[in-house]
Amino acid sequence: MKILYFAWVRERIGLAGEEIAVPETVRTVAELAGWLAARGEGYARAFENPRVVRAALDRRHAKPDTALAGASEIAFFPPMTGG
Amino acid sequence: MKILYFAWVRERIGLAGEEIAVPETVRTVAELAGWLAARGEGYARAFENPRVVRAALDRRHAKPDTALAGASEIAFFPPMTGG
Amino acid sequence: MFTVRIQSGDFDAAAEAARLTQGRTDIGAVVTFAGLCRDDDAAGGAPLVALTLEHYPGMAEEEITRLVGEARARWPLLGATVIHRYGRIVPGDNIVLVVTASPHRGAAFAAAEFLMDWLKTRAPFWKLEEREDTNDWVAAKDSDDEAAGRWE
Amino acid sequence: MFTVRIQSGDFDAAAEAARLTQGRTDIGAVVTFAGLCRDDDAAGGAPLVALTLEHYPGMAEEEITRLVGEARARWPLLGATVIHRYGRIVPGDNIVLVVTASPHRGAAFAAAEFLMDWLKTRAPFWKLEEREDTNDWVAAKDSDDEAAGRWE
Repeated sequence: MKILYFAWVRERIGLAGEEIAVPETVRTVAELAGWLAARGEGYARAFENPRVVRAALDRRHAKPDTALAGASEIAFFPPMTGG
Repeated sequence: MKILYFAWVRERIGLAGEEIAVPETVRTVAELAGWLAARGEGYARAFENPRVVRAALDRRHAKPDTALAGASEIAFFPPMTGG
Repeated sequence: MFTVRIQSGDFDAAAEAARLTQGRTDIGAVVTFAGLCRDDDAAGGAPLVALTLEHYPGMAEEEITRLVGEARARWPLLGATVIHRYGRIVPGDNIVLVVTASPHRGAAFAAAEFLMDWLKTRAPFWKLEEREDTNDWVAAKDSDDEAAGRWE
Repeated sequence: MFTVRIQSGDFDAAAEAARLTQGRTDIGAVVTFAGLCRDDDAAGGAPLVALTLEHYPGMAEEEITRLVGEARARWPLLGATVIHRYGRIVPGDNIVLVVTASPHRGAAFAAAEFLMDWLKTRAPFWKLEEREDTNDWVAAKDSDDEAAGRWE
Protein backbone atom coordinates (compact mmCIF):
# COMPACT_ATOMS: atom_id res chain seq x y z
CA MET A 1 0.00 0.00 0.00
CA LYS A 2 1.27 3.48 -0.89
CA ILE A 3 1.31 5.72 2.19
CA LEU A 4 1.86 9.49 1.94
CA TYR A 5 2.63 12.01 4.68
CA PHE A 6 2.17 15.79 4.55
CA ALA A 7 3.20 18.87 6.57
CA TRP A 8 4.31 18.09 10.12
CA VAL A 9 3.29 14.44 9.83
CA ARG A 10 5.85 14.21 7.00
CA GLU A 11 8.47 16.11 9.01
CA ARG A 12 8.10 13.95 12.12
CA ILE A 13 8.25 10.69 10.20
CA GLY A 14 11.03 12.01 7.99
CA LEU A 15 9.47 10.63 4.80
CA ALA A 16 7.12 12.05 2.16
CA GLY A 17 5.80 8.57 1.45
CA GLU A 18 6.58 4.89 1.40
CA GLU A 19 5.30 1.58 0.06
CA ILE A 20 4.33 -0.76 2.90
CA ALA A 21 2.77 -4.22 3.02
CA VAL A 22 0.06 -3.69 5.61
CA PRO A 23 -1.01 -6.83 7.58
CA GLU A 24 -4.53 -8.01 6.85
CA THR A 25 -5.40 -7.61 10.53
CA VAL A 26 -5.15 -3.82 10.05
CA ARG A 27 -8.60 -3.02 8.72
CA THR A 28 -9.39 0.68 9.30
CA VAL A 29 -7.72 4.08 9.00
CA ALA A 30 -7.40 4.31 12.81
CA GLU A 31 -5.93 0.83 13.03
CA LEU A 32 -3.35 1.70 10.38
CA ALA A 33 -2.39 4.89 12.26
CA GLY A 34 -1.94 2.87 15.44
CA TRP A 35 0.09 0.22 13.63
CA LEU A 36 2.33 2.87 12.04
CA ALA A 37 2.84 4.59 15.41
CA ALA A 38 4.61 1.44 16.64
CA ARG A 39 7.20 1.54 13.81
CA GLY A 40 9.54 4.01 15.49
CA GLU A 41 10.04 7.26 17.35
CA GLY A 42 9.18 9.58 14.44
CA TYR A 43 5.99 7.65 13.72
CA ALA A 44 5.09 7.67 17.40
CA ARG A 45 5.46 11.45 17.50
CA ALA A 46 3.44 11.90 14.30
CA PHE A 47 0.53 9.92 15.72
CA GLU A 48 0.89 10.89 19.39
CA ASN A 49 -2.46 12.68 19.26
CA PRO A 50 -4.38 10.59 16.74
CA ARG A 51 -7.42 12.88 16.86
CA VAL A 52 -5.56 15.69 15.07
CA VAL A 53 -4.24 13.53 12.24
CA ARG A 54 -6.55 13.40 9.22
CA ALA A 55 -6.49 10.85 6.42
CA ALA A 56 -7.50 10.46 2.79
CA LEU A 57 -8.11 7.14 1.12
CA ASP A 58 -7.51 7.13 -2.62
CA ARG A 59 -7.62 10.94 -2.49
CA ARG A 60 -10.93 11.24 -0.65
CA HIS A 61 -11.31 12.33 2.96
CA ALA A 62 -11.71 9.33 5.24
CA LYS A 63 -12.78 8.86 8.86
CA PRO A 64 -10.95 6.87 11.55
CA ASP A 65 -13.38 3.99 11.15
CA THR A 66 -13.29 3.97 7.33
CA ALA A 67 -12.28 0.52 6.09
CA LEU A 68 -9.04 0.34 4.12
CA ALA A 69 -10.75 -2.24 1.91
CA GLY A 70 -8.99 -2.35 -1.44
CA ALA A 71 -7.57 1.19 -1.33
CA SER A 72 -4.22 1.61 -3.04
CA GLU A 73 -3.17 4.98 -1.57
CA ILE A 74 -3.63 6.46 1.89
CA ALA A 75 -2.40 9.85 3.10
CA PHE A 76 -2.01 11.17 6.66
CA PHE A 77 -1.83 14.89 7.38
CA PRO A 78 -2.73 17.64 9.89
CA PRO A 79 -5.98 19.60 9.65
CA MET A 80 -5.87 21.65 6.46
CA THR A 81 -4.88 25.34 6.46
CA GLY A 82 -5.16 26.40 2.83
CA GLY A 83 -7.27 29.13 1.32
CA MET B 1 -38.11 75.71 -3.48
CA LYS B 2 -36.31 73.61 -6.10
CA ILE B 3 -38.33 70.49 -6.96
CA LEU B 4 -36.84 67.63 -8.99
CA TYR B 5 -38.59 64.67 -10.64
CA PHE B 6 -37.03 61.40 -11.78
CA ALA B 7 -37.97 58.37 -13.90
CA TRP B 8 -41.71 57.94 -14.46
CA VAL B 9 -42.56 60.76 -12.03
CA ARG B 10 -40.58 63.05 -14.37
CA GLU B 11 -42.25 61.56 -17.46
CA ARG B 12 -45.79 61.96 -16.11
CA ILE B 13 -45.24 65.53 -14.97
CA GLY B 14 -43.31 66.35 -18.15
CA LEU B 15 -40.60 68.24 -16.29
CA ALA B 16 -37.20 67.28 -14.83
CA GLY B 17 -37.55 70.04 -12.26
CA GLU B 18 -38.97 73.43 -11.43
CA GLU B 19 -38.67 76.26 -8.96
CA ILE B 20 -41.92 76.72 -6.99
CA ALA B 21 -42.95 79.02 -4.15
CA VAL B 22 -44.59 76.51 -1.80
CA PRO B 23 -47.27 77.96 0.55
CA GLU B 24 -46.31 77.98 4.22
CA THR B 25 -49.35 75.83 5.00
CA VAL B 26 -47.61 72.93 3.20
CA ARG B 27 -45.39 71.56 5.95
CA THR B 28 -44.44 67.96 5.16
CA VAL B 29 -43.30 65.82 2.25
CA ALA B 30 -46.75 64.18 2.01
CA GLU B 31 -48.51 67.54 2.11
CA LEU B 32 -46.29 68.82 -0.70
CA ALA B 33 -47.05 65.72 -2.81
CA GLY B 34 -50.76 66.27 -2.25
CA TRP B 35 -50.48 69.96 -3.09
CA LEU B 36 -48.52 69.20 -6.29
CA ALA B 37 -51.09 66.55 -7.33
CA ALA B 38 -53.68 69.34 -7.59
CA ARG B 39 -51.60 71.34 -10.09
CA GLY B 40 -52.73 69.44 -13.18
CA GLU B 41 -53.35 66.13 -14.89
CA GLY B 42 -49.69 65.06 -15.19
CA TYR B 43 -49.09 65.83 -11.52
CA ALA B 44 -52.25 63.96 -10.55
CA ARG B 45 -51.07 60.89 -12.45
CA ALA B 46 -47.57 61.12 -10.94
CA PHE B 47 -48.98 61.12 -7.40
CA GLU B 48 -52.06 58.93 -7.99
CA ASN B 49 -50.59 56.26 -5.69
CA PRO B 50 -48.69 58.37 -3.16
CA ARG B 51 -47.33 55.30 -1.35
CA VAL B 52 -45.10 54.37 -4.28
CA VAL B 53 -43.55 57.82 -4.69
CA ARG B 54 -40.37 58.33 -2.66
CA ALA B 55 -38.76 61.64 -1.77
CA ALA B 56 -35.38 63.09 -0.85
CA LEU B 57 -34.93 66.35 1.01
CA ASP B 58 -31.64 68.10 0.31
CA ARG B 59 -30.37 64.82 -1.16
CA ARG B 60 -31.26 62.62 1.81
CA HIS B 61 -34.09 60.09 1.85
CA ALA B 62 -37.18 61.54 3.54
CA LYS B 63 -40.41 60.03 4.87
CA PRO B 64 -43.94 61.26 4.14
CA ASP B 65 -44.12 62.98 7.53
CA THR B 66 -40.66 64.59 7.28
CA ALA B 67 -40.97 68.36 7.72
CA LEU B 68 -39.93 70.50 4.77
CA ALA B 69 -38.48 72.94 7.31
CA GLY B 70 -35.81 75.04 5.59
CA ALA B 71 -34.95 72.54 2.87
CA SER B 72 -33.92 74.09 -0.44
CA GLU B 73 -34.27 71.04 -2.72
CA ILE B 74 -36.78 68.20 -2.78
CA ALA B 75 -36.92 65.33 -5.23
CA PHE B 76 -39.76 62.90 -6.00
CA PHE B 77 -39.10 59.54 -7.64
CA PRO B 78 -40.24 55.90 -7.85
CA PRO B 79 -38.64 53.17 -5.71
CA MET B 80 -35.04 52.81 -6.80
CA THR B 81 -33.91 50.08 -9.20
CA GLY B 82 -30.16 50.59 -9.51
CA GLY B 83 -27.37 48.17 -8.76
CA MET C 1 -8.59 53.97 0.40
CA PHE C 2 -12.31 54.57 -0.03
CA THR C 3 -13.70 55.67 -3.40
CA VAL C 4 -17.18 56.29 -4.82
CA ARG C 5 -17.65 57.18 -8.47
CA ILE C 6 -20.72 57.73 -10.63
CA GLN C 7 -19.80 57.62 -14.31
CA SER C 8 -21.20 56.88 -17.75
CA GLY C 9 -18.09 55.04 -18.96
CA ASP C 10 -17.08 51.48 -18.23
CA PHE C 11 -14.84 50.50 -15.31
CA ASP C 12 -11.86 48.16 -14.99
CA ALA C 13 -12.64 45.88 -12.04
CA ALA C 14 -9.11 44.50 -11.92
CA ALA C 15 -7.44 47.90 -11.86
CA GLU C 16 -9.78 49.03 -9.08
CA ALA C 17 -9.02 45.95 -6.97
CA ALA C 18 -5.29 46.36 -7.60
CA ARG C 19 -5.43 49.99 -6.43
CA LEU C 20 -6.73 48.83 -3.05
CA THR C 21 -4.00 46.27 -2.41
CA GLN C 22 -0.86 47.60 -4.05
CA GLY C 23 2.07 48.21 -1.72
CA ARG C 24 0.18 46.80 1.29
CA THR C 25 0.68 43.60 3.27
CA ASP C 26 -2.18 43.96 5.77
CA ILE C 27 -5.01 42.91 3.41
CA GLY C 28 -5.95 39.23 3.49
CA ALA C 29 -9.18 39.28 1.48
CA VAL C 30 -10.51 41.22 -1.50
CA VAL C 31 -14.08 40.66 -2.68
CA THR C 32 -15.13 42.10 -6.03
CA PHE C 33 -18.75 42.20 -7.16
CA ALA C 34 -19.56 43.13 -10.74
CA GLY C 35 -23.20 43.59 -11.72
CA LEU C 36 -23.88 43.17 -15.43
CA CYS C 37 -26.75 44.00 -17.74
CA ARG C 38 -28.45 40.67 -18.36
CA ASP C 39 -30.78 39.80 -21.20
CA ASP C 40 -33.27 38.14 -18.90
CA ASP C 41 -35.84 37.19 -21.54
CA ALA C 42 -38.86 37.92 -19.41
CA ALA C 43 -41.44 35.20 -19.89
CA GLY C 44 -43.00 35.75 -23.30
CA GLY C 45 -41.37 39.17 -23.60
CA ALA C 46 -39.30 40.60 -26.41
CA PRO C 47 -35.51 40.52 -25.99
CA LEU C 48 -33.88 43.34 -24.05
CA VAL C 49 -32.13 45.79 -26.37
CA ALA C 50 -30.63 48.02 -23.69
CA LEU C 51 -31.09 49.54 -20.25
CA THR C 52 -30.99 53.27 -19.70
CA LEU C 53 -29.97 54.16 -16.16
CA GLU C 54 -31.24 57.49 -14.90
CA HIS C 55 -29.73 58.87 -11.69
CA TYR C 56 -29.98 61.81 -9.32
CA PRO C 57 -26.65 63.61 -9.78
CA GLY C 58 -25.10 64.63 -6.49
CA MET C 59 -27.37 62.56 -4.33
CA ALA C 60 -26.22 59.29 -5.95
CA GLU C 61 -22.63 59.87 -4.89
CA GLU C 62 -23.61 61.25 -1.47
CA GLU C 63 -25.94 58.36 -0.66
CA ILE C 64 -23.43 55.68 -1.69
CA THR C 65 -20.74 57.47 0.34
CA ARG C 66 -23.09 57.26 3.35
CA LEU C 67 -23.54 53.51 2.72
CA VAL C 68 -19.76 53.03 2.57
CA GLY C 69 -19.50 54.89 5.89
CA GLU C 70 -22.09 52.56 7.38
CA ALA C 71 -20.16 49.51 6.10
CA ARG C 72 -16.94 50.88 7.65
CA ALA C 73 -18.73 51.27 10.98
CA ARG C 74 -19.80 47.62 10.88
CA TRP C 75 -16.71 45.82 9.52
CA PRO C 76 -12.91 46.33 9.70
CA LEU C 77 -12.44 47.48 6.11
CA LEU C 78 -9.04 48.59 4.84
CA GLY C 79 -10.47 49.84 1.56
CA ALA C 80 -13.60 49.92 -0.59
CA THR C 81 -14.50 51.10 -4.07
CA VAL C 82 -18.00 51.55 -5.45
CA ILE C 83 -18.60 52.59 -9.05
CA HIS C 84 -22.08 52.91 -10.55
CA ARG C 85 -22.64 53.66 -14.21
CA TYR C 86 -25.48 55.68 -15.73
CA GLY C 87 -26.74 56.10 -19.28
CA ARG C 88 -27.42 53.49 -21.95
CA ILE C 89 -26.02 50.02 -21.26
CA VAL C 90 -26.42 46.95 -23.48
CA PRO C 91 -26.65 43.29 -22.37
CA GLY C 92 -23.27 41.92 -21.30
CA ASP C 93 -21.97 45.33 -20.19
CA ASN C 94 -21.04 46.31 -16.64
CA ILE C 95 -23.45 48.31 -14.45
CA VAL C 96 -22.01 48.39 -10.95
CA LEU C 97 -18.78 47.49 -9.17
CA VAL C 98 -18.20 46.97 -5.45
CA VAL C 99 -14.74 46.06 -4.14
CA THR C 100 -14.03 45.53 -0.44
CA ALA C 101 -10.68 44.81 1.23
CA SER C 102 -10.19 43.56 4.77
CA PRO C 103 -7.76 41.51 6.83
CA HIS C 104 -10.35 38.69 6.91
CA ARG C 105 -12.62 37.11 4.33
CA GLY C 106 -15.80 37.17 6.41
CA ALA C 107 -15.73 40.97 6.71
CA ALA C 108 -14.90 41.49 3.04
CA PHE C 109 -17.77 39.23 1.91
CA ALA C 110 -20.30 40.70 4.35
CA ALA C 111 -19.42 44.32 3.52
CA ALA C 112 -19.65 43.71 -0.24
CA GLU C 113 -23.03 42.03 0.10
CA PHE C 114 -24.29 44.74 2.46
CA LEU C 115 -23.23 47.47 0.01
CA MET C 116 -24.94 45.74 -2.93
CA ASP C 117 -28.16 45.09 -0.99
CA TRP C 118 -28.36 48.69 0.19
CA LEU C 119 -27.35 50.15 -3.17
CA LYS C 120 -30.33 48.38 -4.72
CA THR C 121 -32.85 49.99 -2.39
CA ARG C 122 -31.23 53.35 -1.47
CA ALA C 123 -29.01 54.61 -4.31
CA PRO C 124 -31.06 56.94 -6.55
CA PHE C 125 -30.89 55.08 -9.87
CA TRP C 126 -33.77 53.96 -12.08
CA LYS C 127 -33.62 51.47 -14.93
CA LEU C 128 -35.59 51.94 -18.14
CA GLU C 129 -35.80 48.72 -20.15
CA GLU C 130 -35.69 49.16 -23.90
CA ARG C 131 -37.15 46.12 -25.67
CA GLU C 132 -37.95 45.65 -29.31
CA ASP C 133 -41.58 46.61 -28.79
CA THR C 134 -41.72 48.72 -25.60
CA ASN C 135 -39.83 50.91 -23.15
CA ASP C 136 -40.68 50.27 -19.50
CA TRP C 137 -39.38 51.39 -16.14
CA VAL C 138 -38.21 48.42 -14.09
CA ALA C 139 -40.36 47.85 -11.01
CA ALA C 140 -38.62 47.58 -7.64
CA LYS C 141 -38.47 44.05 -6.27
CA ASP C 142 -39.76 42.94 -2.90
CA SER C 143 -36.80 40.54 -2.78
CA ASP C 144 -34.44 43.53 -2.81
CA ASP C 145 -36.22 45.11 0.14
CA GLU C 146 -35.94 41.80 1.99
CA ALA C 147 -32.24 41.49 1.15
CA ALA C 148 -31.59 44.99 2.50
CA GLY C 149 -33.79 44.39 5.54
CA ARG C 150 -31.67 41.53 6.85
CA TRP C 151 -28.89 44.00 7.79
CA GLU C 152 -31.10 46.09 10.07
CA MET D 1 -17.33 27.19 -17.83
CA PHE D 2 -15.97 25.56 -14.70
CA THR D 3 -12.24 25.51 -14.03
CA VAL D 4 -10.02 24.33 -11.16
CA ARG D 5 -6.27 24.92 -11.24
CA ILE D 6 -3.48 24.25 -8.75
CA GLN D 7 -0.36 26.17 -9.69
CA SER D 8 2.80 27.70 -8.26
CA GLY D 9 2.62 30.87 -10.37
CA ASP D 10 0.46 33.92 -9.80
CA PHE D 11 -3.02 34.34 -11.32
CA ASP D 12 -4.75 37.23 -13.06
CA ALA D 13 -8.09 37.65 -11.30
CA ALA D 14 -9.42 40.03 -13.95
CA ALA D 15 -8.57 37.76 -16.87
CA GLU D 16 -10.23 34.82 -15.09
CA ALA D 17 -13.42 36.81 -14.43
CA ALA D 18 -13.45 38.07 -18.03
CA ARG D 19 -13.18 34.50 -19.34
CA LEU D 20 -16.42 33.61 -17.54
CA THR D 21 -18.47 36.48 -18.95
CA GLN D 22 -17.13 37.17 -22.43
CA GLY D 23 -19.62 36.77 -25.23
CA ARG D 24 -22.49 36.02 -22.84
CA THR D 25 -25.55 38.07 -21.89
CA ASP D 26 -27.12 35.73 -19.32
CA ILE D 27 -24.77 36.55 -16.43
CA GLY D 28 -25.97 39.25 -14.05
CA ALA D 29 -23.48 38.88 -11.22
CA VAL D 30 -19.81 37.99 -10.92
CA VAL D 31 -18.23 37.66 -7.49
CA THR D 32 -14.44 37.45 -7.26
CA PHE D 33 -12.64 36.54 -4.05
CA ALA D 34 -8.87 36.93 -3.84
CA GLY D 35 -7.11 35.67 -0.73
CA LEU D 36 -3.72 37.28 -0.10
CA CYS D 37 -0.74 36.50 2.10
CA ARG D 38 -1.02 38.95 4.98
CA ASP D 39 1.72 40.01 7.36
CA ASP D 40 -0.46 39.58 10.40
CA ASP D 41 2.15 40.53 13.02
CA ALA D 42 1.07 37.95 15.57
CA ALA D 43 1.08 39.55 19.01
CA GLY D 44 4.72 39.88 20.07
CA GLY D 45 5.87 37.71 17.16
CA ALA D 46 8.50 38.39 14.55
CA PRO D 47 7.30 39.66 11.16
CA LEU D 48 6.21 37.10 8.58
CA VAL D 49 8.85 36.63 5.90
CA ALA D 50 6.89 34.20 3.71
CA LEU D 51 4.41 31.34 3.65
CA THR D 52 5.25 28.02 2.06
CA LEU D 53 2.13 26.19 0.91
CA GLU D 54 2.44 22.42 0.75
CA HIS D 55 -0.29 20.49 -1.04
CA TYR D 56 -1.35 16.96 -1.94
CA PRO D 57 -0.95 16.85 -5.73
CA GLY D 58 -3.88 15.20 -7.43
CA MET D 59 -6.15 15.22 -4.43
CA ALA D 60 -6.08 19.05 -4.20
CA GLU D 61 -7.57 19.41 -7.68
CA GLU D 62 -9.98 16.49 -7.20
CA GLU D 63 -11.28 17.75 -3.85
CA ILE D 64 -11.82 21.32 -5.09
CA THR D 65 -13.56 19.95 -8.18
CA ARG D 66 -15.91 18.04 -5.85
CA LEU D 67 -16.59 21.29 -3.92
CA VAL D 68 -17.40 23.11 -7.18
CA GLY D 69 -19.80 20.29 -8.04
CA GLU D 70 -21.47 20.69 -4.65
CA ALA D 71 -21.79 24.47 -5.23
CA ARG D 72 -23.38 23.83 -8.65
CA ALA D 73 -25.88 21.48 -7.05
CA ARG D 74 -26.91 24.21 -4.58
CA TRP D 75 -26.95 27.39 -6.72
CA PRO D 76 -27.68 28.24 -10.38
CA LEU D 77 -24.09 28.93 -11.42
CA LEU D 78 -23.21 29.75 -15.02
CA GLY D 79 -19.48 29.53 -14.37
CA ALA D 80 -16.88 29.22 -11.64
CA THR D 81 -13.11 29.34 -11.45
CA VAL D 82 -10.99 28.27 -8.49
CA ILE D 83 -7.20 28.67 -8.51
CA HIS D 84 -5.03 27.77 -5.53
CA ARG D 85 -1.30 28.43 -5.47
CA TYR D 86 1.38 26.36 -3.77
CA GLY D 87 5.02 27.02 -2.96
CA ARG D 88 6.63 30.06 -1.36
CA ILE D 89 4.49 33.17 -1.18
CA VAL D 90 5.48 36.52 0.34
CA PRO D 91 3.19 39.05 2.09
CA GLY D 92 1.05 40.95 -0.37
CA ASP D 93 1.00 38.11 -2.90
CA ASN D 94 -2.07 36.16 -4.01
CA ILE D 95 -2.84 32.72 -2.55
CA VAL D 96 -6.30 31.74 -3.76
CA LEU D 97 -8.90 32.92 -6.26
CA VAL D 98 -12.59 32.04 -6.43
CA VAL D 99 -14.81 33.50 -9.17
CA THR D 100 -18.51 32.69 -9.45
CA ALA D 101 -20.96 33.80 -12.14
CA SER D 102 -24.74 33.58 -11.92
CA PRO D 103 -27.84 35.34 -13.21
CA HIS D 104 -28.39 36.75 -9.68
CA ARG D 105 -26.15 38.29 -7.06
CA GLY D 106 -27.40 36.24 -4.12
CA ALA D 107 -26.33 32.96 -5.72
CA ALA D 108 -22.96 34.33 -6.85
CA PHE D 109 -22.16 35.65 -3.35
CA ALA D 110 -23.34 32.51 -1.55
CA ALA D 111 -21.47 30.13 -3.86
CA ALA D 112 -18.21 32.11 -3.56
CA GLU D 113 -18.45 32.16 0.22
CA PHE D 114 -19.36 28.47 0.34
CA LEU D 115 -16.37 27.58 -1.83
CA MET D 116 -13.97 29.61 0.32
CA ASP D 117 -15.31 28.21 3.59
CA TRP D 118 -15.04 24.63 2.35
CA LEU D 119 -11.67 25.15 0.69
CA LYS D 120 -10.28 26.21 4.06
CA THR D 121 -11.33 23.00 5.79
CA ARG D 122 -11.28 20.38 3.00
CA ALA D 123 -8.70 21.29 0.33
CA PRO D 124 -5.42 19.51 1.15
CA PHE D 125 -3.09 22.49 1.63
CA TRP D 126 -0.89 23.30 4.62
CA LYS D 127 0.78 26.61 5.39
CA LEU D 128 4.27 26.83 6.87
CA GLU D 129 4.98 30.30 8.28
CA GLU D 130 8.53 31.51 7.87
CA ARG D 131 9.35 34.24 10.38
CA GLU D 132 12.68 35.84 11.14
CA ASP D 133 13.27 33.51 14.08
CA THR D 134 11.17 30.40 13.46
CA ASN D 135 9.31 28.24 10.93
CA ASP D 136 5.94 26.97 12.14
CA TRP D 137 3.01 25.12 10.63
CA VAL D 138 -0.16 27.20 10.84
CA ALA D 139 -2.74 25.64 13.16
CA ALA D 140 -6.25 25.09 11.83
CA LYS D 141 -8.79 27.57 13.19
CA ASP D 142 -12.00 26.62 14.96
CA SER D 143 -13.57 29.65 13.26
CA ASP D 144 -12.94 28.01 9.87
CA ASP D 145 -14.71 24.82 10.98
CA GLU D 146 -17.62 26.94 12.16
CA ALA D 147 -17.73 28.88 8.87
CA ALA D 148 -17.83 25.62 6.90
CA GLY D 149 -20.36 24.09 9.28
CA ARG D 150 -23.03 26.71 8.56
CA TRP D 151 -23.56 25.26 5.07
CA GLU D 152 -24.42 21.78 6.33
